[in-house]
Amino acid sequence: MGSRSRWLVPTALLGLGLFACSLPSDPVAPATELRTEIVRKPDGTAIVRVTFRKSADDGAGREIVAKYQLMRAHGSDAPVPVLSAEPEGASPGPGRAALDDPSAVPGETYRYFVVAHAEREQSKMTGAGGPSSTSRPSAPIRVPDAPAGSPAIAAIGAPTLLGVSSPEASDGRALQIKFRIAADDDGLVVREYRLLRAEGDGPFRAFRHKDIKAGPADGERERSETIAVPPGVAWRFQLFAVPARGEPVAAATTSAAAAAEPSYFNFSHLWLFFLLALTVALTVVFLYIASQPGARLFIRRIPGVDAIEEAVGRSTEMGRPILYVPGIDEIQNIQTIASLLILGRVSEIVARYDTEIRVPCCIPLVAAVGEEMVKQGFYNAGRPDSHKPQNIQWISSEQFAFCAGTNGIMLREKPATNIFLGRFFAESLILAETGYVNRAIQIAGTGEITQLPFFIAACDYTLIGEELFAVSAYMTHEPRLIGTLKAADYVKLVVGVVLLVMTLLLLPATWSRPAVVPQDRAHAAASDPHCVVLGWARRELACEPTKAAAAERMTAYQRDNPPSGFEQFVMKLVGYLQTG
Amino acid sequence: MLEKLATLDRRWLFLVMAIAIIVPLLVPVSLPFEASPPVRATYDAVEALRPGQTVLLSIDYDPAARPEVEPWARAVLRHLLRRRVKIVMMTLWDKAPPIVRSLINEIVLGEYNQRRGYFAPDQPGGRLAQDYAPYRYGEDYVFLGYKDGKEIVIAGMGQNLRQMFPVAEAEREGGDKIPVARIPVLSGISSLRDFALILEASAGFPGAKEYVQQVVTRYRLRFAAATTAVSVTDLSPYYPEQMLGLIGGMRGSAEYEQLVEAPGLGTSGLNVLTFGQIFVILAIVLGNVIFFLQRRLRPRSSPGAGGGVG
Amino acid sequence: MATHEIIGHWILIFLTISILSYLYADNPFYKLAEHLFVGTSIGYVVVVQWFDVIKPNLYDRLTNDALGPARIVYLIPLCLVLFLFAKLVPRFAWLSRISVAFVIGFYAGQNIPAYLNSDLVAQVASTLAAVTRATKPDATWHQMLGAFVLVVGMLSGLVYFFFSRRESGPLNAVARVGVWVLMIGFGASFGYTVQGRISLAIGRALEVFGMNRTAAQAEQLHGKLVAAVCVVVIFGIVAFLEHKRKLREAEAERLAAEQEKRENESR
Amino acid sequence: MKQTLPLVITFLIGTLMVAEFFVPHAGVHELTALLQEWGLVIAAAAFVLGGINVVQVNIPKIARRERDWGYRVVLIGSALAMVIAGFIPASVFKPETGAPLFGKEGIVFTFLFDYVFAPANATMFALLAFFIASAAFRAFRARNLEATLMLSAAIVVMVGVIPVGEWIWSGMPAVKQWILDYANNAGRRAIMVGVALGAVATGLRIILGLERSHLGD
Repeated sequence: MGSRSRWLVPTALLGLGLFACSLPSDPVAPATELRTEIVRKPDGTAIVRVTFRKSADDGAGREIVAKYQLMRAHGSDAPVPVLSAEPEGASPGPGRAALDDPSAVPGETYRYFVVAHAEREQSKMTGAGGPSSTSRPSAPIRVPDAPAGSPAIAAIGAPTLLGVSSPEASDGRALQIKFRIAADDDGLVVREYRLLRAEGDGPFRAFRHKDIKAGPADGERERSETIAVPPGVAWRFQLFAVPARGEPVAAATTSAAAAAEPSYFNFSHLWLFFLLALTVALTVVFLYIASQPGARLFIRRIPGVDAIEEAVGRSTEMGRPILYVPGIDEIQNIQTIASLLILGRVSEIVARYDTEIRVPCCIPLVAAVGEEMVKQGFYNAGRPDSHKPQNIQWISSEQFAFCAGTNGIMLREKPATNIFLGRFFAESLILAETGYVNRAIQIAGTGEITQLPFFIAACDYTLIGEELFAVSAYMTHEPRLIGTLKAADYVKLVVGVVLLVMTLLLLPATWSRPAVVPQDRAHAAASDPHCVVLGWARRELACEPTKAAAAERMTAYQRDNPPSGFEQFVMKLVGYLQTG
Repeated sequence: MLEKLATLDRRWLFLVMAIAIIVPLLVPVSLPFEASPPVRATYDAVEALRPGQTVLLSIDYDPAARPEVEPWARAVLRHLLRRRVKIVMMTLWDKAPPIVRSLINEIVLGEYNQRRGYFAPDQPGGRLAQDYAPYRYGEDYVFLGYKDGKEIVIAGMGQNLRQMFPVAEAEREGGDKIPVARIPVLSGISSLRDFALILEASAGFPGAKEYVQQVVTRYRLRFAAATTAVSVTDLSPYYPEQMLGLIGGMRGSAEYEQLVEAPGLGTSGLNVLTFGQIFVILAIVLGNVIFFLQRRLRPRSSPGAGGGVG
Repeated sequence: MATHEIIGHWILIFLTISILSYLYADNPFYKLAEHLFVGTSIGYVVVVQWFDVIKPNLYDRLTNDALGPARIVYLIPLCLVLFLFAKLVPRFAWLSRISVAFVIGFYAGQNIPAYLNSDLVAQVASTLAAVTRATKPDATWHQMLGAFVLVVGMLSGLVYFFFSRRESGPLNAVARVGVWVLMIGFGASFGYTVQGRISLAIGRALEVFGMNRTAAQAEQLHGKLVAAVCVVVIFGIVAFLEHKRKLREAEAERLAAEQEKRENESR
Repeated sequence: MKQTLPLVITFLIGTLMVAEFFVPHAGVHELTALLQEWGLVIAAAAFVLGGINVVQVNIPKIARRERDWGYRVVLIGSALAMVIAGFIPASVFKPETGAPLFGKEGIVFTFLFDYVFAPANATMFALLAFFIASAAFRAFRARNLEATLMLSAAIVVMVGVIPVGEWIWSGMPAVKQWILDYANNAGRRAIMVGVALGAVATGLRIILGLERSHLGD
């Protein structure tokens, strides 16, 4: 048997390696047969329409074209396209397509290119957007002069490319581009910013990236954008400001080459990491204490659990089976896992009393694992022969079909004890009511808060939330398992103390402040499209229903009463914890 | 007499309940009501969408939960069409695809594209989008289909939508599935982060809670959901910090219907609901009256189930 | 409407009333509906699981030539599946533990940070957010009271769950407050649930009566008539059966009492 | 070996999954995504075991003509009908126009789903409307302070939800909302924090191999 495990791991690694290597890397075939024409709009302005035959790979083969992008080069002799004329378009699939360039400047001459951006279905190991390919240029076309009296097209200023680096907590497939927006960019003159990228020292090419909107963000003119790039290559970038109409303006300098570096730790989860480390550390401490000879760790009584053995005894006396329902959720839910662990303990008791346990399950995998647990429980009790595998039954994985089937078992076999532990949903009341009418002793436990009132209403004992997770350890009285309970207990203590201290420190601010006119801010906050991404303070300001007045009032107030350092810290922390 | 009442056969309660539901349904009455802030917030968020933005509408309920969330699903779909946004639909519930298909058939293809019902332009309340053009499959809307995997799919979509949904349902039932890479609606959408708004009609697990836990908090998504009334208390901790709107049950659906001025099953159901609910309140009151009378007569008896917390 | 749709609708009404008859008592109609329901649900999930999970995620990948040698990686889940099936063969039953270990380990690990993040850290942060909101100058008195209740309630609730507390002692009094808060929460939850549950019954009534369809369709379906007939027939038969059962039970009881009496006399 | 290997696998995979949360590196995500798919496949394959289980439980009872055996025939029969209708390819009987007879989207399968499964499912769910009335009548009695608090909160919320509530007192919905937002959330969050810690403790017990009954102790 040892040999099996020896080749299991290498095979897995080999498989993964082969998987990664077998991915295609060729770009798609380019678009062909570009033709240009001038289209007059009703208002007299002219736009250039480019028609082309789509990539040969589009709609065939392993490569799939996700997008076509129209690019134009100024003048009739520029060898490479300078910039996209319009955002990407054209629905993928074979055949011909057309793309319009509405921003062409009257009187200028252009040549057009069509870039086909690939997107692979099976790509798992590469970044967003497959390699793209650029078509041969169209013949030069001159845009007709504007009708007399048209307003002149104003030139816009250039943006500044500040630097390129891997963003924080990067998965190794993204680069963050820092730039300063054009001096006259008010969000209207400039339509958007676009990037070209170059692989190493190669030429700059178009690539697919998300739209970089114009205008200051959060009032800041220095901005950053995170762009997905394929890993393992150093990229250089060139930034353009694209005006609403007219020629794009490039930043004075291109960026230095930078490769996307993956991060190995997400620092925005640092607090969580500390909390987890604290839990693990406390667990280790308590495991050590538990391992000391004669260690006795106290935990309070949980009456619902004490009742289980009693109820099993009663069932035995009445000669009726025990019903154990491990919830209806999949095995991936921790409540189900906790319930299955309890099932093992309960079946041990059942085996000792030599009575019968019925376990209807909603999920086949839960039934499979549950059967193992029961088998093991009977084995531990020294009665492996009394175990009847058919008593662990898969009913149906449909919630109410399962409920109907379990109801049937309750109605016709009349178990004297019903134990419902795990994750339950709406069926909880149907099960508990049927059990109540049957006069069974009922013990329920779940972390599902919405179902707890029904269990409380119809069951004799109800385990609330965390108590469910304590059952398995509680039933064994094994110091090591109790130790993990203790560890969680002390984390709870820490959490409670933190909450209390923070609240107390925030309180003085409340008393010292006068009340201003109340507003229905919950509603206002939620209705503003920007609210979710802003910090709390901005949100409160930006979202007042009577924006101007309220904002003014608050600004004045905050100017006069700046928040204390501690308040600022709490606000920062809260915002951070909520989003991290 | 009191003894008899205390151990009243519960079937009498069932009978009265049935009457409380069926009679108002057959003899309609209507009561005025106002939209609550979380519902209005959702409405406002949809109202704030610009034409051409892409919205994810996840339909996660089964036939059993239809009466509660479907009125909202219909109302919001109409609202989205009116806003002329691109709609990506999907589901995490294996029994939902027929529901989604019928929503598409009735509202997108039937009403909007045919300019009927709510969208009839010649009717006084007709609410066609300003830049009207029929919605086309793949270009203006798409139904990705059902994906098994529950919250794992949600987490996965947060990172890469296309990996989770490599193919989408075809326009016609039984047709070949379409690779998502070839669907124009999804251009520029690689993960949940790229949607202007994520809306969900959620009837339980996996649903709104999993969205919040797996992705909304993590990526700061704009998310609103309609849920069954049961889940409202479960989700209200997330409003308004994590969820920008929350529509609770038939009542919430009715409020939304009122906001978009398309009264439907939610509104008519709400009136019936009132009677059923009053009956439940009366049942509690009656139970307590009996309990106190009984206690006065025999101070130490304790009837009914012992609802001990253990 | 097609004929099969109309007949289907009548079957729907019959099944609906059959299941509702359970409210009166367990009876053959309910049993029939229950078993039909469980049976179709099993058939349904088996078909769905095959077409939606196993076929695309395993079968299609193993047989897809385009994937090339990368397919080898999918032999691992195949092995895990076979291991799981090994439980049917007692000699190799232990192999299934490998699959179980894989699944349990995977989800146990995944749950740890997920729960800590969204159910612990985010909830504490939301509470603190409510407190900061209450300290703002424009906070209303109900927001301040709310923040107070929130913090006190949450802390005392945590104390209730504190397993290291002794049965008697000051912490117990705090825990008692915690229980009150939990109970208010449960009450609110119940109150909200009522609405949802009644909506479901309304939904059934709407469907049975054909009220969620167009007027023309509803006319063809005769929902109200068929429902009335079903109610009368099913509940009539069920009431009759119940009556007979009660008579039988009374008879059995009488016989038992007589027997007991006779035994007592003979003793 | 039979005991250690599963323990080692649990530990390695569990630790990897915890690490996945903290490590943004794309490689880790890809690996876990792959493992995730395998988990799904295992769970789906278990349906075969489930099917075997259904047969194992029901067929002997039918063979022995146990009580209610006829209903078990109905159960097996309807399950088989659904499976057979679903698995026969749609191309077997396909009319010129309209939907095919067989297959997952075929007439037979959708008929059984729409007119047997769906209504039964919804009606089972709707039973709750009735049970909730009896539960309210029986269990919501002001036996002690805890029960009184529960029933008062329930009544306030119920009245706040219906239009009549607004009609009685316009502040009713606001009171309802306050209870939901604060009083309800306080208890709920306490439970959530507890559940989170319980989940973490259980998870750690499993990963560290302290709890190993599922692996055969």
